[in-house]
Formats: sequence, C-alpha cells, structure tokens
Amino acid sequence: MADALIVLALLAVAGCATSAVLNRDPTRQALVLAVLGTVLAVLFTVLQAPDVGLSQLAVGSALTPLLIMLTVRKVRRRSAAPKDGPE
Amino acid sequence: MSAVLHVLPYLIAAYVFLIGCYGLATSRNLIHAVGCLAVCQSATYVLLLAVGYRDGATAPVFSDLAPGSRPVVDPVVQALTLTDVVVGATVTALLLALTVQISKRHGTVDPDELRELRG
Amino acid sequence: MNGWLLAATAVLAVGLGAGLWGVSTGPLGRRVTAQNLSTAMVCPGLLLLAQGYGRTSYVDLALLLALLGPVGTLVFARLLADELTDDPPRAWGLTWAAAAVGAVVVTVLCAVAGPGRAMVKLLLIGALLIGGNLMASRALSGGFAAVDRG
Amino acid sequence: MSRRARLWLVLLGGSGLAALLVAACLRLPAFGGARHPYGDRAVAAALARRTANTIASVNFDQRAFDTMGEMSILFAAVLGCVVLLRQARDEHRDPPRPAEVAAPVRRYALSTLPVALVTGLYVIAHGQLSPGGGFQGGVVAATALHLMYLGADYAALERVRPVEAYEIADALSAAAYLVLGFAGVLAGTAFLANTLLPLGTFNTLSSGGTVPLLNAAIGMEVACAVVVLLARFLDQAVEIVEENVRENGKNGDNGTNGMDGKNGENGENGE
Repeated sequence: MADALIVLALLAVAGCATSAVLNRDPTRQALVLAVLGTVLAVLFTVLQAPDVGLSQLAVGSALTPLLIMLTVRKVRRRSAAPKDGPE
Repeated sequence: MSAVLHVLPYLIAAYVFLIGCYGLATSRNLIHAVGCLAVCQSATYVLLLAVGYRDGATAPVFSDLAPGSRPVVDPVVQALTLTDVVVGATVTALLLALTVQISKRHGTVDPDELRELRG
Repeated sequence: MNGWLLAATAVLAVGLGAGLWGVSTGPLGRRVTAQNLSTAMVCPGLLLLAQGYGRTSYVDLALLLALLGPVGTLVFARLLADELTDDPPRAWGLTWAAAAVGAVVVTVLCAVAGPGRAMVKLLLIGALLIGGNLMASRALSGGFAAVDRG
Repeated sequence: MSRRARLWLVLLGGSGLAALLVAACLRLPAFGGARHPYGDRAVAAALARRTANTIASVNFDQRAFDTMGEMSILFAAVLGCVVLLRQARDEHRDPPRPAEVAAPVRRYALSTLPVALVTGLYVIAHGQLSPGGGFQGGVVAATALHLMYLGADYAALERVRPVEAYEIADALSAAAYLVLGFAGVLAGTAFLANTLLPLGTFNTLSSGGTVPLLNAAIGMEVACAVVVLLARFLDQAVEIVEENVRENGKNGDNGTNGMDGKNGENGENGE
C-alpha cells in the first residue's frame, strides 16, 4: 500500500511539473505551481519527511504564488502603459 | 513492480529536472522562466528524499514515538532539503525582483527581445 | 494492508487527479476553482495518512494546509479579481462535495481519537478546512467584485 | 542564434544529460534500501543530545554551521531584493484606494489571521520536538500577516507592519545566531558547539541545549525576511508608479490595460 501511495505521488509530481512548464502564461503557471507545492507536500509525507512537507506547504501554497502574482501585476501594469518605454 | 520501484523515484527526479530545463530554454517570458527554475529545484528535493527513504520506516521524529521501536528514514537528507526549500523560495524572489527591474529598464520580459535591445 | 492508507490513496487519487486536470486545462475560472478544491481534498488525505502511519505528529501538515490552502486561493481571488469578474467561477456543488469529504474524514477520525487534545486539534483543522474552503469559493465568486468598477 | 538552432542545441544537450542522468540513476543504491550509515549515526547523536526531532538536531546542532550558511544566503537574497526593488528617483508613491472586500471574506481573513500567527509560533516553538521549526514556522507567521492585505486592504497592512522594524529585527536575529555560536567559543569549546546549556529532559520544550534558541533565532530571521521581501514586492506592485507611465496614462491612452478610464493612472492600484 505504501508503494502504491509513493507511485501515485511521484506520478502526480511528474504530471504537475510537465503542466507547470507547458502553461506559458505566468498567471496560469502560478496556479499550477501552487498545486505542485501541495502535491510535493503529499510526496514528502509518503516519503516520511513531514518536516520537509511542512516547509513545502508553507512556501508553495501561499508564498510563491503571491510573489509570482505580484510580479505579474507589476510587469503588466508597466507594459499596459503606452509603448514609448525608457529606451 | 518492485524492480521498477527501485529506480522510479530517481527517474522521476531526472525527468522533472529535464522538463524544467526544457521550459527554461524555450521560455518567452522571464516570469515563466523563474517558475521553470522552481520546477528544477523541486527535482532536487525529490532526488534527495528518495535517497534517504527506507522501506517500512517512519520519520525520525520521536515526539510521539519511542526511540528504537520502528526503523526510521535518513534525517540528514531531510535536513538538507528542508532548509533548501525555504532558501530556494527567497532565491526565487530575488530572481523575480531582477525580472521587475528588467521590465522597468527595458520595457519587456521576453528574453529574445532583450537580446535584440542589447545587440 | 491498512484501511486508512487505502482510504487516503482513494481521496488523494481523486483530489490530485481532478485537481491536476482542472488546473492544467480550461478557462481561468475553472483553474482557480480546481486549485482551491485540490487543497480541500488533499487536506483530508493528509489526515488519513497521519492516521494510517500511526503518527499523530503528521497532523501538523493537515493543519498547515487547512490554514494556508485557502490563503493561497485568496491570493488568486484578489490579484485576479479583474479577470474573474467577467466570468465568476461558480462550483458550489463541487465545493460542498469537498467540504462533505472533509467533514466525514474529520468526524471518523474524531470518533477514533476519542476525547482529548488530539480531538480538539482535529476539530480545529476541520473548522479551518471547511470554513476556509467555503470562504475561498465565496471570494472567487465575486468576493472582490465591486472593486474598481465604480 | 535563431530560435530553431537554439532548440536543437537544447535537445542535443538535454538528451546527453538525460542519458547520463539515467545511467546515474540505475547505479544509485536501490530506493528504499536499508543501508543509511549517516542517518543511523545522526539519529543516535540526536538522541544522545536529547533532541526528539532528529531533523532539528541535524539542522541546529550537528550541522549548525551549514545552517548559518543557509541563513546568510537567505539574508543576502533579501538584501538583494531590497536593493533591486527600492524606489527609484523617477518613481513616486500613489497610495492605493481602499479595497472593497465582501463582508464574509473580510471576516474570515481577519479571524484566521491570529490563528495562523499562533500556528506559526507553535510550529517554531515545537521545532525540536515535532515536525516543524524556524524555517517553516517563520514562513507561516509572515504569510499570516499578509492576510491583512488579502482580506482588508493595503493601508491596513501598512499600519500593522512597520517595515523598518522588521528589517532591524531581521538583522538582529541573524546576529543572535552568530552570538550564540560565539558563546560556545567563549565557553571554551567550538563555534556553534552544543555544550553551552544543560540538555534538559527528552521531549520537553526546553530540551536539546542550544537547539531551541538557534531554532527561535532562525524562526525570527525567516519571518522578518519574508515580511520585508513581500513588503518590497507589494510596494512595487501596488503603490509605486513611474513618472512616465503616469504621464502617459494621463494622456488618456490607457484603454489597453483593461481598466476603466475613470481611475486614470492608478487604475490598477485601487484593487
């Protein structure tokens, strides 16, 4: 049973990583990365590493998405302005 | 099944690393590239923890477990990974800060357009 | 064979499978909903894993996910408010289904744990999980709507 | 180099790397094997120092010096962000309009905030006993604070978060880690050696010698670092506006950003 759980979590990580790379829009990628963080936490739990799982949950579920979304908003706000940039 | 399982976690880690590299190389947006780098980082976590796993063992945390009653997995790789996760996040933040600066100075976050600007 | 781990495998397979598929495809509204529901499903899965491995200290993972999962969804609900107002995601059926899974798991585990500190912690996790899940869904379907629209 | 040539180069290099990685994977010790010499020694050492959580013992006792390295990376990364995201001369601050959040969401955020803060502190405090510790708890506590932004608005967050205080606290906690290390030297042993304090009773909050102290220092360092980091990003994303962007916005041609024209330059600020 433990083996089945490990295989399930590993396959979910691989699928999530593929999806995170193939979603080219940063917003959508941030969503997939949030799920990837949760999936990694599950994998770490079934690999008997709850400390690492906690670490990954703390970072992956809220902090990384927040950082990426704030960057997206800043960059969008800039490029939403008319074209004549500094250069 | 079990012969496959003996290398499957390592292969998954290698796959995740490679797909992250592919994303990095083909990315048209620096924010997306930073996300791909985060994927590459997660491959290292999977590899490290897979090295430390032991069949039928449990976590080496003895707050609710009598020491010696059950086999435990390797704590050293877990300690490495644990700090790596948090430090990796701040490094991601540093790269995102660089992206914000690039977007301010050059008005684009597409690496190809950046190359044209410089050349 | 361990029944708890079997149940955890089932919950995680459904939650991760559906969540992964939902977050990778489709319009933005559906993706955000899938992200929210995947955390709502993984949290009961983690509780079942803790029970299956016989380690009460693993419950902290579920506690953290019950707290921070909805916070992550709030991040998207807030920073994507403009995109989501045109087509607010409404998936109340799925939301209530996930909440019901959480409630069932927490109730069963409470019955097994019996009165005590462990039960208080489980009830706290259950309250945070279900409340957070419902609030995150509420936030997605127009929680930040009227903003900036005059 | 053209995109196509670059892609071929990546595929070539990638397939070579893939072949090497697979070859390496096949020769690694089998997954789930029983032989973990370092792990067994680390567990024995942790039990000898009466630290219940072996991972905390490895981080803050056996490999405390490496954790100092990790901490300095963290510190340097945050310093880099602060420098990169500072307010430039051609930028000015535009305070965002207060947000309108649906009442139940606001209530949820404001009532979860203290729970999340306490959970963060709990995770830090129990670091040497149960899973958790400074790194995880610090991030949780810092994230909890930002429920103020998510559930209320940016002005409310700024009232409860004087960034300068967190910057100072960040430096102080990094210094505290070093001071704890040098205390070992002054006591006649080695840098960061865990011989300073009595080891206490196994599985209680005060067990493990200097482990809880170093753990608390790291917890504070991480929490303050994340708060400072997010403060810079929030400043940039919500408040700071560049002069030329603002002027162009006033010229009326900002239909591209999908906002209503009424708010003009600070359209997206209002949130």
